[in-house]
Amino acid sequence: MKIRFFANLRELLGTDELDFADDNFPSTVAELRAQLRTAGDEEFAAAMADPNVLCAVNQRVADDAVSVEAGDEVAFFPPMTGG
Amino acid sequence: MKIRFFANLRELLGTDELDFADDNFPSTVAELRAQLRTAGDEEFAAAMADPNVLCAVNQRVADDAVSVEAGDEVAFFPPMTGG
Amino acid sequence: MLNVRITTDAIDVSSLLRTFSDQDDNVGAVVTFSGQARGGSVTALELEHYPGMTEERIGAMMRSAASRWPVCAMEVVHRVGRILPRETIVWVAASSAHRAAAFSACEFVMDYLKVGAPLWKRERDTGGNWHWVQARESDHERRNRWSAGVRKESS
Amino acid sequence: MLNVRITTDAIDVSSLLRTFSDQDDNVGAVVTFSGQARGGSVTALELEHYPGMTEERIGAMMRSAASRWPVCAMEVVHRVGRILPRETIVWVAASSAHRAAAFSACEFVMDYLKVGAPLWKRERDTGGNWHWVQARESDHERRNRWSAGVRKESS
Repeated sequence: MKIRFFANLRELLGTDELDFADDNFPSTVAELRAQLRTAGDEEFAAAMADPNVLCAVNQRVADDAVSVEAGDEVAFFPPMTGG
Repeated sequence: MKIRFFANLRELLGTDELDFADDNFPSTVAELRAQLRTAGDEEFAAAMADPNVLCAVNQRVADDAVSVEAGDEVAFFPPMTGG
Repeated sequence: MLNVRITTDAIDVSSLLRTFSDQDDNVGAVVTFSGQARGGSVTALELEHYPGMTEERIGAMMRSAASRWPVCAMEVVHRVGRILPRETIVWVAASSAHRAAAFSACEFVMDYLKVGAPLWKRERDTGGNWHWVQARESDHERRNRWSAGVRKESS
Repeated sequence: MLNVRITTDAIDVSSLLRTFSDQDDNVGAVVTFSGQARGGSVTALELEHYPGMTEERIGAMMRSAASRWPVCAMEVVHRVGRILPRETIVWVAASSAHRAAAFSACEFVMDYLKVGAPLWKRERDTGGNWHWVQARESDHERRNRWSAGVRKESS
């Protein structure tokens, strides 16, 4: 299953998506956050640890308690700054 | 001295300005209102008696107590409905 | 820069926006309002104004807005004379570094203009008869919001 | 009619206003917002977005606005990619029978878009270095006004 990253997280990770083994699921947003810290370097880990980093599950912003199943579309990104 | 009228007052009076003898001044907005009721027909008198009719002295809306001198620019009109 | 114009010509909002938006580097937000004649039971409008006083009053409203919010530029164009359905009656534009000031200044001027600029409107009904439009209490209420310090959300 | 579009092309607000204003007889008011890149210490912007989710979120904001106020039509066009000073970043338009609804709906969508649509901005400084723009607390405060029932006047 792929997990998408945007903005500074994408930049720090050096890619806009990560393949994540399906046997990591079902999981929760909180668990994914913790696991993903080791997906990049220290700077990426620090960025992911920022409590302001948002998660979207199936294109809806989801808090830490939301459960994630294989097949869901999951993305992490910093606070939005459009407009 | 000329006094100007707009909108329904102009229409009821049949003209957009009235010549008013300079020896009627100095006066007040209240006195002018009263005198002008006889300047047209009964319908005009009724329209002028409407307390919502506004007066502008030198292009500023002026209440009844404001004094008017010969040479001032005076106008009467209903509530404004632009835009 | 504050600009007001009264015209009997048709108002081309698209062209006005092009000109108005072409400003300096400090502009981050442009808010515009166009009021246009509705159709249905009204077949035409006729707008009458007090030349000179209209421009002066609208100018004063824009100066008041510019003293309350940091606007870069404001513009009002108001049409008078015969106006048909879908044609534009009035255009108000405000620019600022940030959107809050532009929104507030534009709406403020429009709210004041409705009740405080010497313009009068009459409508022609489907029978061809003309009727003077009566001032609406709700327009006065909207204007008065601005002096109350708190702007109630419109519903 | 609610319409949203994300584009890498330059936004021509004048052309958008021409098309948007050409509507039915019930429209009495059109309010537009254009956000444009300021110059000065910023030499370029780059906008990144989450394709699909951006359109969905902005669509939801417009539907929410349309349920709160009687709007005739709304439109949002947001540019992404490289944007230079004076170029338009975002366009929001709202039409209604009366101005109050058009003003509120336009400002509501813009306030929600700033904090709730998955778009991210970075700026290039005069030295050529890029910096991610940080979310501003004031933008969250503006969004939250809409759920408080009372809209404080912006100062």
